Amino acid sequence: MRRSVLFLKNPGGDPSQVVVERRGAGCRVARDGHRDDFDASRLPDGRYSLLFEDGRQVSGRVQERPEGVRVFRRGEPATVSMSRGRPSSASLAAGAGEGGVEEIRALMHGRIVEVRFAAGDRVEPGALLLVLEAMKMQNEIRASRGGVVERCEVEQGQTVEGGAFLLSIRSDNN
Amino acid sequence: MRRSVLFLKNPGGDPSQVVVERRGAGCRVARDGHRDDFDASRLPDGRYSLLFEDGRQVSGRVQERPEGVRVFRRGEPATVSMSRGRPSSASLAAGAGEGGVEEIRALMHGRIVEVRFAAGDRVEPGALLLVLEAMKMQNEIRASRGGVVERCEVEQGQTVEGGAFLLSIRSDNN
Amino acid sequence: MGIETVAVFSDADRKAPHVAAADYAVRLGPPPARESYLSVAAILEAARKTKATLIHPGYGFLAENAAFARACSDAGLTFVGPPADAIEAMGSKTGSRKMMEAAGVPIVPGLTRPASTAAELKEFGRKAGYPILLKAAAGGGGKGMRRVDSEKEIEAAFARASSEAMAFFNDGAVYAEKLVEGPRHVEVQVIADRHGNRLAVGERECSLQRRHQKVVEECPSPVVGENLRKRICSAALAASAAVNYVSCGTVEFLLSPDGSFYFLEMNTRLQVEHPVTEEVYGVDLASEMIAIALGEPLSWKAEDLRPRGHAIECRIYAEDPSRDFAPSPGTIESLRLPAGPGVRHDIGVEQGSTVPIDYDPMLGKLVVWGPDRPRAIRRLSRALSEYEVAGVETTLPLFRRLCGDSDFQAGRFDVQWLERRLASALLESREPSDEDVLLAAAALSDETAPRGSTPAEPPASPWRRRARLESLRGAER
Amino acid sequence: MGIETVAVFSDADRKAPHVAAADYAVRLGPPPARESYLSVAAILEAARKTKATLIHPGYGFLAENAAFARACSDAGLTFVGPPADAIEAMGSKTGSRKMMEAAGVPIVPGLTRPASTAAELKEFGRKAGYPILLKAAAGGGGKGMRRVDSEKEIEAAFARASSEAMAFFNDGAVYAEKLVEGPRHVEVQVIADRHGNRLAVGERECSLQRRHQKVVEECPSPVVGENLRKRICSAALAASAAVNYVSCGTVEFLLSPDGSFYFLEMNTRLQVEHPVTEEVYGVDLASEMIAIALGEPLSWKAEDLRPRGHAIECRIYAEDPSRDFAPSPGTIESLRLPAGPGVRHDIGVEQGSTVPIDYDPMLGKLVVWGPDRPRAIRRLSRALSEYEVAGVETTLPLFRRLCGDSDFQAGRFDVQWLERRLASALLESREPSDEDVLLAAAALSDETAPRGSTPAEPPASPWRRRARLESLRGAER
Repeated sequence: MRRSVLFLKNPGGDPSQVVVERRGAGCRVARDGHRDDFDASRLPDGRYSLLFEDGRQVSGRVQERPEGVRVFRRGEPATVSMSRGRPSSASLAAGAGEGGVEEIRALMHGRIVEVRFAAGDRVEPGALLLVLEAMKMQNEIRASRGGVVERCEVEQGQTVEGGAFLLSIRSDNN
Repeated sequence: MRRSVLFLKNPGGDPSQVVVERRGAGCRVARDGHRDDFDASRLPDGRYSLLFEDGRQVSGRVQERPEGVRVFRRGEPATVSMSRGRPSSASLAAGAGEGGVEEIRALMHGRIVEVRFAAGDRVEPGALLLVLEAMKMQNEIRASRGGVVERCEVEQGQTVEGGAFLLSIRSDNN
Repeated sequence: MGIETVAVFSDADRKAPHVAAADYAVRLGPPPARESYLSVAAILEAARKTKATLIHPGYGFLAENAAFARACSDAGLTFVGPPADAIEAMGSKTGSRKMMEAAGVPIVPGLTRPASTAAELKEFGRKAGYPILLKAAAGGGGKGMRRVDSEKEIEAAFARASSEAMAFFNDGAVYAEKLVEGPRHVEVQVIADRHGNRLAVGERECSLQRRHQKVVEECPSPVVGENLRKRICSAALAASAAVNYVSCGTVEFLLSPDGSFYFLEMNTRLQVEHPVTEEVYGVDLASEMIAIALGEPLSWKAEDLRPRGHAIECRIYAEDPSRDFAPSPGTIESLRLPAGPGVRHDIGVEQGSTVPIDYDPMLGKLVVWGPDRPRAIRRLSRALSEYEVAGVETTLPLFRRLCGDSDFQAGRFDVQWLERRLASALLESREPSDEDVLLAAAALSDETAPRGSTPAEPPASPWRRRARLESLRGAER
Repeated sequence: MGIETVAVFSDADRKAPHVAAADYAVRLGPPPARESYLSVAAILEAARKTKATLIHPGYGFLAENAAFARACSDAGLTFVGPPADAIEAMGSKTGSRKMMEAAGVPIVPGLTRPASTAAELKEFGRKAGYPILLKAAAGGGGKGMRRVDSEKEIEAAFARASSEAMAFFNDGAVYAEKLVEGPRHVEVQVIADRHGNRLAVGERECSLQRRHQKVVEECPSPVVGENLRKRICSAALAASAAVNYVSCGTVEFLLSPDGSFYFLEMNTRLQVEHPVTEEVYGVDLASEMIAIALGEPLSWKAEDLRPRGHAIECRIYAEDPSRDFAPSPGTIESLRLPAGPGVRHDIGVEQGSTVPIDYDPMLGKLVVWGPDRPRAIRRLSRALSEYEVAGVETTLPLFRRLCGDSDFQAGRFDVQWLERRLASALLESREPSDEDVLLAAAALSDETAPRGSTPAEPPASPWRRRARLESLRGAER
């Protein structure tokens, strides 16, 4: 299983978290206290088809854009204010240290199952940096801002303690 | 300008060389003593459009397949027996040394402008290995067979003498 | 029509276009049709789950299954098709022949009940004259059919036809009929509602067949004039009335070169080739069929049905015509469809689609319309020159050759013509020209292009491939 | 038609579909139309180089330019269009009005020659009654038009209309006419050959306009009955006969709510909206136009022209309806076209195409046909729900809203109706629903997918980008 956390911007409030747990095509989305379970399949043409337990089927194309996530259903676009990283307007970017350097630390004891970047690599905002497996869950750790990886002190397969330093990113424009 | 050498299989004879010189969209193809000049543009859908000096226009899709190059014109496929490397049936693979190891050497004095692989990398047959610039021409050097890069003794920007060892490939199935 | 739709699918089709286009979708089972699309129980359960009220059986699978039609009614569902009794009556070759004879519809001289011994067949052969044709009584689609040219072939032919019939239909009964030489396959579209209205919507020419499967269909037939059209349409109406047929259906006839025609069978469903009739008559048969099922009267009167121009349909299969039509499963790497006036597509795949090996390899249908047959053929030829499918082999080259064939252009063919032409040089594949070599040279020397073919998506990384496999396993839970 | 084709192109269009579809292609010049598509010398040189014999001017640019038609004849080329004299006669608003009046074609009461002073306009206003409309005598496409509601506005309006006319057409002449209130735009398709045969192929309803540009066109008009059709078609034939018109052409009329109609202008070319006529009448106007140019007689007689059903065309532009139709250039990242019965596409882009900023941002046309207007609208609605363009904004949402609009459904509109509707809430964009949030969540959490949007090709590597720039420079040599 793999868990991702997404953020949904609320007009005039803190962004709400959208937690997605995936097991293959199986998808569980939790937000604002309610939960949806469905099968999500990526179609050959790049659209997604969601199939709910009552048989309801919804298909559409999803595009990430600077202004938000564009969702086309029956050809018609709508914009969902969703982002992979916590929206910067909330200025709560977890782990942000001084001097425009973001330090990423392990949230709990676990095993690093994937490392996507090395020191010197550029990362885009929202990029998947690491996957930390803990209690049989794969937790994605993403960049909240774009920048360059300054240090990376873990490698795949390594076990880390909660709070351990994993990597740091020097942000752009700082 | 960039020059590539392709090979056209002849039934019951040595393959003939097809030399392509490109300068942007400008294309000169020489083979069997005659020469064609045209503008070759890649279309948004992946097809190619050739435009000859007399205004003739030919468009088609090209796919590399194990059995040869498939060319679709007006939707109808035909197979051209063309390959990037000298066909192995000719068993003349330039620079093939003993023990299934292919040694690639510089054909003339020049400067290495691009190195695509490092020792340990896998290469596919026909893969572009290096680009050697000599007399203002970029010469592509390709693998004639698939295998693993054993040694690579040049780097980008380096000047080499004619005959200098560049890299070696240990072939598959030997 | 403002109706919400429920798609059913097997595991092979979770990502198929019909699923993504539906408001509801229900998994039936694993890919084999027996465990999914032929499972009456699974389909009725899907209807129950989604509170469906209408069931449309499509073209294949259970479309001509009387038991399924009955099971639908029993479950309180409206079956979009004819009454189960009509399906049943037309489902038996010998039974339907008897009914047609009684209704005055001409039939090919033949046995009125299945033969159980070779001796009965010999007697028939002597009376009707050779050649004769042996057929599985429960059959269809050409399976279990066998030509017999003289009495000395009877014994062996009967044994083989009977065992084939047993293998395909679990019923070894065989009957025999006179073989009409050089015939065409001409069929009449019929629509009938629950209020006693019954119309014939002209004929279709379906003589271009390979292994008894239609390949190209036209409307109208190039050899049917006003007078013959009237006669054959009345025969079709009589045939459908004899079984109290309601819904869309097709009465198939064998048309002899002398202008006489004989009832072959009635297809109790909407057929693959219905678009050519729609184009020429301006009717929407699929909607009409649903309206009829909902109890509405026909939306057309006989005098409003005025044919215009000529339509041709090509069935595009993922088969390699240069290798005896071997199936060519794979991924559609690129798909370019022609557009413009008089060009219509009914297509079930798109770029990136996988053509599965489990079902019928038909990719889609190309239908063209023109003011007359020569102009329809010209338009077809133009459309085919713009139709490009890469990734799998298709039957498109066959249609391109046909457009240039003088017999086809003149409408001179019978049901065996295509097979005879295929045995000759019709399908030699295109020789590469100088221009092909230059295109290949331009593409292979183009370092700005992605390598090799142009797939719909960038090739999967090993990591992605693993995740994809995982997600496939997930779908199989 | 078996004719080899030569495409001409500007540097912006080397990779455009019309080039790749042609047998020959010749570069005209750099992107600005003045240096390419409007350069008569470059076009004639292209014809000379490729030994072309026919020149088809298309819809825009030089299609209605008498000097170009004349230059073609002088160069020994056959111009696929009307005689230069007919283009010229219809090119002048005031000149054509005089000719129409003489031919008995009803015209809107107005000045028969341009006004040179405001006083002349005041006199006309007093006679005909307000509101009146000021128009550039040399104009078209709504440029330089100005409504005047009372005499006190005349001075200022005349000054502005005259200076606009000068700016757009290099000719400050202005004429005035009575403003018909609540009118529809109805036009008649005319075809005429060199042998004196002349036919009217029914009317088109083109009242749905924005800024005097047609947005949706229909055939037939929902308000034109048999009797009115006869009258307006005879007027159109008289109009075309008055200028000895040969080729395809369109006579535009203003139709008043009281059933009276007035000649507006004649378009001396094939129009963008010609497919709706083709669908309903079963004619191929583009081929007919070429046959006429080749000296052939019309392939139709009046009694063979029988309209059937109803067709609607939507012009799909790369414009953002939610931002006052601002142009939306960019790359077509994905394109899904609806298929099936009665759906036709005339489209000039494909997935991966770049929508340039240099020319008209029309991506293509969607044309649907149905047995009657309500069913055509239902089909249009279905087709629009399957039509997906990602990468640029389009006018598709406008058409989707229209299908659900009760005035549109009832055919209740005039030429100003769409502008009035646009000023209200017609174009509020779709609010994201729960389902959109779940689709977004599913896509953003899918690690098996390529990141972000799905472009037609994998994103270019810096190395490839360099080579591509190089190749672009190459094309500019």
